[in-house]
Amino acid sequence: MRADFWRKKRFVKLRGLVRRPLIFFILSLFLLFPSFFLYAQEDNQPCYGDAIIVGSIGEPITLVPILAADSASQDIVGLVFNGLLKYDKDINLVGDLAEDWEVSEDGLVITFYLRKGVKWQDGVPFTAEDVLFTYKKLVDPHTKTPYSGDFERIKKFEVIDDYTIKITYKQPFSPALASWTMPIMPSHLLKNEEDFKHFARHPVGTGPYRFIKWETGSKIVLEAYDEYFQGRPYIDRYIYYIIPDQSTLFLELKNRNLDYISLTPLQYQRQTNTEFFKKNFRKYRYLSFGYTYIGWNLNNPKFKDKRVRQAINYAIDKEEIIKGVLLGLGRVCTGPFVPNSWAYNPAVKPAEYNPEKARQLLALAGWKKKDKEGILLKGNERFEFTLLTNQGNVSRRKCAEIIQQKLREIGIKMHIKIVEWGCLLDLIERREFEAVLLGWGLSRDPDCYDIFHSSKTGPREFNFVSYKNKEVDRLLEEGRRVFSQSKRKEIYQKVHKLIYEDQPYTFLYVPDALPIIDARFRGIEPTINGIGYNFIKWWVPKDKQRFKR
Amino acid sequence: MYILEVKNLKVYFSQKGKVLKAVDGISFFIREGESLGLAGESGSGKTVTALSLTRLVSHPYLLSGEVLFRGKNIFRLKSADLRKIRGAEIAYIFQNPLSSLNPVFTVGNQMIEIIRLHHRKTKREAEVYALKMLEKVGIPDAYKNLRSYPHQLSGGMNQRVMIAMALSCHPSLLIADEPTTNLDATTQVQILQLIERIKKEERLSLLFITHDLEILRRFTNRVAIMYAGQIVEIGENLFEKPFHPYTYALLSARSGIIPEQGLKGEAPSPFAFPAGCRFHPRCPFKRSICEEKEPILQEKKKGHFVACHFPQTMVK
Amino acid sequence: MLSYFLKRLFSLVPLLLGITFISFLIIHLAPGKPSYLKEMNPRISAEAQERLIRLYQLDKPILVQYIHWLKRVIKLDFGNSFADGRKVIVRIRERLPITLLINALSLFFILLFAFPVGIISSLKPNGVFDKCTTLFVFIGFSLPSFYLALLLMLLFGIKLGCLPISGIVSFNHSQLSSGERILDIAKHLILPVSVATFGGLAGFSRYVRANMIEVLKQDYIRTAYAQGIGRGRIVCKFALKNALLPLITILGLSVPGLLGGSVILESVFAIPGMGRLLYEATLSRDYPLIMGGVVIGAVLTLLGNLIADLCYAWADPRIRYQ
Amino acid sequence: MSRRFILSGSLIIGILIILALFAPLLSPYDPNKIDVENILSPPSKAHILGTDSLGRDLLSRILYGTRVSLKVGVVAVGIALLIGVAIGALAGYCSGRIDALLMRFVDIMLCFPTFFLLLSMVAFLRPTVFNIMLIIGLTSWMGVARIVRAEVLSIKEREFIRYIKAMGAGDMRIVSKHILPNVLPSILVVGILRMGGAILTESALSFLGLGVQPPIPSWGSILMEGKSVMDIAWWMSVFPGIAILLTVLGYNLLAEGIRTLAISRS
Repeated sequence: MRADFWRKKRFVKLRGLVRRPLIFFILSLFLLFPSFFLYAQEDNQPCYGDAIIVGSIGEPITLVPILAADSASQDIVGLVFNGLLKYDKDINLVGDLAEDWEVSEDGLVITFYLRKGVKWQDGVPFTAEDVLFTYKKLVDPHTKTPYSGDFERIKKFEVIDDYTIKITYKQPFSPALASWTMPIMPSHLLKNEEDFKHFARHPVGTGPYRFIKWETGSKIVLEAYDEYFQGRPYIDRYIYYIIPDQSTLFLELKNRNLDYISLTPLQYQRQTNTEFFKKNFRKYRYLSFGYTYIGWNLNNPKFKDKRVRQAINYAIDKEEIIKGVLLGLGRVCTGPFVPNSWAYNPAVKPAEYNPEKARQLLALAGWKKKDKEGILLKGNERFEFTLLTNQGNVSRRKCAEIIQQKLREIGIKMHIKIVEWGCLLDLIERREFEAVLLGWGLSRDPDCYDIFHSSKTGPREFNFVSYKNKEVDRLLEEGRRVFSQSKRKEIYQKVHKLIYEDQPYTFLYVPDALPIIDARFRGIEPTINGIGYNFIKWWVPKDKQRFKR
Repeated sequence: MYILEVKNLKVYFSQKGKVLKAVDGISFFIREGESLGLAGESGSGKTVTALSLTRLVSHPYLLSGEVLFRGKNIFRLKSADLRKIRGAEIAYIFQNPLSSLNPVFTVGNQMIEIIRLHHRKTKREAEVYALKMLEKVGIPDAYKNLRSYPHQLSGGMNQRVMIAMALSCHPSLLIADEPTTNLDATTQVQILQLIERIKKEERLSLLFITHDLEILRRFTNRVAIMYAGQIVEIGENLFEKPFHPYTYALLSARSGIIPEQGLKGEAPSPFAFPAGCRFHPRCPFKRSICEEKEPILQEKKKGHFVACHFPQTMVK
Repeated sequence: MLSYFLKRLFSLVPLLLGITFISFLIIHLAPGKPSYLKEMNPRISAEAQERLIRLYQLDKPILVQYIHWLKRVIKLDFGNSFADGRKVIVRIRERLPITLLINALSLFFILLFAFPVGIISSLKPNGVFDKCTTLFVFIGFSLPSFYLALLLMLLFGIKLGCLPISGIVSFNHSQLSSGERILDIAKHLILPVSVATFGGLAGFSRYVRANMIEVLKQDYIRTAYAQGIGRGRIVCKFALKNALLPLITILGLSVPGLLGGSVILESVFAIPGMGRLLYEATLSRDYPLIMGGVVIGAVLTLLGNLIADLCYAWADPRIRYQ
Repeated sequence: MSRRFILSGSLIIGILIILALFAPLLSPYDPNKIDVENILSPPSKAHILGTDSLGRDLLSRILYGTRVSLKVGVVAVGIALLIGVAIGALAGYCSGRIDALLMRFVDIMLCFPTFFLLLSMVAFLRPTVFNIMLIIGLTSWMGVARIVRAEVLSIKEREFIRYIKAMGAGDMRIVSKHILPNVLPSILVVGILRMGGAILTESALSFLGLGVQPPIPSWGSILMEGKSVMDIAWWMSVFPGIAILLTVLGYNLLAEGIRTLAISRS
C-alpha cells in the first residue's frame, strides 16, 4: 500500500506520455542525444539532492553527545556534531574540528590548533571556548555521562587563544587522541541550560546535517547544513525511521520504503538473493568492530588452569558457530583485536576444532574419570558450570546452545542462564558467575587496558574475569605511553599473542556488518572502516532521485 | 358459557433425557364469573397448569390438549395474538410478589409499560391511570410509591402492586397462583379481601391456586384437587362431601393447609408414576385393581367428578 | 450517593499505598541494577558509574528511598527516567494514549459482540448456536493471545500482505493527509484490536450467557410474559438490565488483566504503548519509570473498580437506596 | 454435555501425558541435536514438522516441550492452591480483623497488573523451571483464596458445623476434617482450570524470553524464535501454538465438565 503510493505517482507521469506515443517518440529523438551525454557525465559527477531513508530498530535515547551511549543515538550525533579528530577510511586519526595537533616530546601535553571559520548551525562561530565547555561538562560530577574516564586524566586545560588549546595530562596517555573524537557541544547554547533537557531533543552542532525534527517513536529528520566546513553533503535530507521490529523493517525495505537498513544473517543469506533485490539494492559485507567471547571467571578453581581454558578452546567448533549463528557471515576471532584493526596480529592462528586434544589437555589438568552420565570428574567434583548471557540477544542464545552441545561431547556439563541485562551486570559486578557469553564493541584505538590490565579488576571495572599477566600489564602500560603507531602496533601484536595463549576469554567470532542500501546511491566505498566514513560524499544521479526538495 | 375450558391438557418436560410428566391429561372448565380453586401438594402440577393456560411454560417437551378461552384455542394462536390475551384478557398474580416484580425498574415504570402495551395511552395518561389503579388496590401515598422500587415496599404492598398491574388492563380471567403464601397472616387476610372485592367490582372469573383449603372453602365456588399431575376430584361442595381418599386425607389434616409431606409416604416421582391409580401406594383403601387400572374421572354427583375405583362417601 | 462515592474514594488510599510500597520493595530488592547502557562499554569508567549511583540516590536504605519517592509523588512528581533523563510523566503521557485506545476499542468490540452472542445463546441453551459459541468460547479461552497474533500476522501480514504487522503508524505517516492518517492508524489497529477482542470476547460472551440464563429463569420474567410483553422487549429491556449488573463488576475487575495483556500484545506488534514501556523499564531497572507505571496502572485499576461500583449502584436500585 | 466435556478433556490430557512420558521413544531425533547444515528446513519426510534455526527437529522439540508444560501446570497450580487454600480458609474461618486484613492483602495483589508482577518476580528469582513454576504459583493464588473463603464462610454457618463445635471440636480439626472436604470439589475445578492458565502464563513468559532456559524446549520459546523467522519459516510459529492450544483446551474442557457435573449433582 505504502509502496503503491510512490509507484502510482510515477506511473501517472509515464502513462501521460505513453498515451501520445508519437509525440513521445519525437520528443525523445530530440532529447536523446544531449541527454545521453548529460547523464553519462552525471554518472561520474556527484550532484546534490534526494533524501536517504534509514530504518533502525532502536530509537535514540538522547542527542546530547556526551551522554549518548547507544548506537541509535550515536548514529544521529555523528551526523550533527564533530569531534576535534576523526578516523579516516584507513582508520587513521585525522583532524576534524582541529586542523592540526602536536604532542609534546614527553607525551604529556597535546596542543590542538582549531579550524577557523567553522560555524555552529545557528551561525555562531566555533571557538576554543566550546571545547573547554565540553571538557568541563564531561568532568562535572553532576553530568550523568559515561565518558568521563578519559578526561579525568587531564591535569590542566588551557585555552591559549580562540583557536588554540593546550591540554596537559597527568601521565602520557596515547588513547587521549582517540578520546578527542568526542563530539564538541556549543557553549553559547548550553551555558545556561542546566540538564540539557531541551538540547537532548533539539541538538545544534557543527556537523554536515542540521537537526530538523524528532517525532518520538517514529522518526528523526536531518537536513544538509549548507555551510558545513568540509563542504555541503550531497544528499539533502537524512530521515531516520524507528521501526522496532526486525520483520517489519525488512518488509518496509522490500516495499522500497526504506533505503538503508542492517540485515540479519538470515535476511542476508536467505531473503535477499532474488532478482528484485539484486536489481534494486546493493548489499555490503565487511567485518564489524567487535567480537563475541566467553569470559571465564579466573578466580574459579576450574578455570584458573590455563590447560582447561585451552581445552575448551579446542572443543568449541567456531566454524560451526559461525555457520549456525551467522550463517557463515563472520570470522573466527583470535584475540582482543579484530582483523581490520592495525593492532591485529595475523600470526596468531586460531586453534583448530580438536576434541581429542581437548580431552588430553583436560586429562593433564586432572579431569580424567567420567561418571555414569559421562561427565568428567576430578576427585568428586563434576565438571559442571553455568554460562550466563543476556536476554534479548538471539545470536548469543543460539551460540550458547551450540557450545553446550560441544562441551557435552567432551564430558563437560554446561548450563545456560539467560538473564536481563541489568541482572547480568549486577552478577558480573559481584563476580557471581563462572562464565559469561558477551560481546565487546571496540573503539578504533586498540587500547584495552581497562579490559585486561590486572589493576582493573575492581567492582565496577571491566577486567571482571580477573585476568592477571605481568607481561601483558607491562605492554598495556607501554601502549598507553607511546604515541608512535608503529611502536604501538608492535606492542599490541604482542598483547594479542599473549592473550590468545592465556585464553582468559574463549574468543569466538567477529560478525560481519551487513548493510543493504538502495541501488541509486553512489559514492559508497567500503574500506576496513566500513562505509559510513564518507557519508557526506554519497550522492544520487539526478534522474534517479526520488525526493525533490 | 365457559370462559375457559381445558381439555386433556398434558405438559411434559424433558430432564436429563427423562420425561417429567408435570401435568398429565387434565380437563376442567371455568364458568363466566365463577371462581375455581385448584389445590394439591407441591409438585402436583398446579402452577404448571396455571402457566400453560397461556402457554407460559418454558421449553416444554410436550404441550398438548386444548385450552379454549372464550372458544379460541390458545394453543393454536399466533404468538402475537396470544400476547393480546396475556395481561389484557387473562391476568396473573404470582406467589412471592417481590421476586415477581422486576427489581431494577420502578413500580410505576413496570405498570406504565403494560398499560401502554394494551391501551393506546400517552405516558402521562398511563401514569395517571396507574395512580388510579394503585389507589384502587388500597396503596397509600400512591404518587410516592409509583416511584418506588419493589425492594422498598413490603410484601403485602408488592402484592397489591401485582394486583393493580393485573387489573390495569381489565382482564376477564384472573389466575392467582398462591398469592398469599409467603405473606404474614394479617396481610394475607387483607390481600384475600382485596381479591374478593375486585373480583366483584370487575366481574372477574378466577382461578385460585393454593395450598390452603380454608381459603378455597371461603372464596371459591368449585374446587379441583390435583395429585401427581392429574385432577383426582373436582366439584362444588367438595369439602362437605369429598369422595376421593386423597381429598379426605387433605381435609383431615388439622390446619387445613396441605403440608409439604401432608400424608404418609412420599409424593410419587414425576418421572415414573406408579401404574394404576397414582395414589395407590399411599391409599388406605387400595385393592389389587388400583395397582393395575388407572381410574378415570367420573361424575359421582351432579357436577362432582372423582377419579377413584372405590370412591368413598366420607363426611368430614 | 456523593457520600458513598467519597467513602469509596477514600478507601482507595491505603490500597494505593500498599500497592506502591510492595512494588517498591519488589523492584528494589530484585537483583540487577539500573542499566542506562545497552551494551558494556569499556570507555565507561568505574568512577563514572559510582557517580551515577550517587546521583540517583541508590545508596540510601529502601525505606528512605520510598519516603522520598512518596513525598515527590504527592506533588505529582514522578521523577526522571534513568534511561533518558526525561520526566517519567512525559514518557508515560507519550505511551498511555495508544494503550488506552487499543483497550477501549477492544472493550467496545467485546461488548458489541458479546451481548448479541451471549443473549442469543442464552435464549436456547444447548441449541445449535449455543453449541457453536461454546466451541468458540473454549478455543478463545485456550488460545494464547500471542499465538493468535502470530497466526494473524503470518496470514494477513506476510502471506496476503494486506495489513501492517507492527507499530501503529506507517513510516510515512506524517506525509499523509489527515483522512489518510486516520485510515493508516485504523489499518494498524485492526490486528492488535482483533487479538485483544478475541480473547476477551470468549470470556465475556460466556458471562453474558450465564447471567442471561439465570435472569431468564427469574419470576419477574415470567410475570412480564404473563402480562403479554413481547419476547424481544423482555429480553432486551427487562432481562438485560438485570443481567448487566454482575457484568459491570467483572468489567471493573478486568482492568489489570487488560494492562497485563498489553505487555504481550504490544511486544508482539511492536506498539509503543504503556505495556511495552513498562516491560522495557522493568528489564532495564528504570526504577522511577517502573514506579510511575505501577502508580498509573494501580490508579487505573482502582478507578475501574470504583467506576464499576458506582455504575453498579446506579444500575441497581437495591444498592442505591441502602 | 458434561460427560462429553470430561471425556474429551481427559482424552487430550491423557494423550499428552503419554506423549510426555514416552517423549524419548516417540521423538525421531534428539531434541537438542544441532545440525547447522539443516537450518530452518521446511517440513519434509526427514523432519515432519521442519527444523528450527539451529537445525534441530521441531517435532522432537515439541514432544519434549510437553514435559515442561505439563510439569509447570501441575506444580504451579499446586503452589497456588496451597497458598490460596491456606489464606482463604484462614480468612473465612477466623473472620473479623484477620479476615479483613487478609482480604485487603488479596485486593492489593489483585490490583497489580499480574503480568507486571510476574516480570518483577522473574527478575527476582533465577529463571529455572522450578522458579518459573513458583512464580506463577505465587501470582495466581488470589482467586483461589477468594473462592475458598466464600465457601468456608457458607459452610461454617451450616448446622452440622455448629453442632460439631458445640461438641467441643478444635478449630484445626473442624477446618481440616469438616470444612475443607466440603470445599474440595470447587478447589478441584479451580485447580484444573488454573492448570490451563498456568501453562498459558509459562508460554507467554517464554515467548517474551523470560521463561525456562535453553536448551530445555518450551513451546513458548520456540514460538519466540518462530516470530523472528516468521517470514521464512512459518512452521516455527504454527506448530508449537497448536500444542499449547490443545493442552489448555484439554484442561478447560475437563474443568468445565467437572463443574457442570458438580452443579447438576447438587
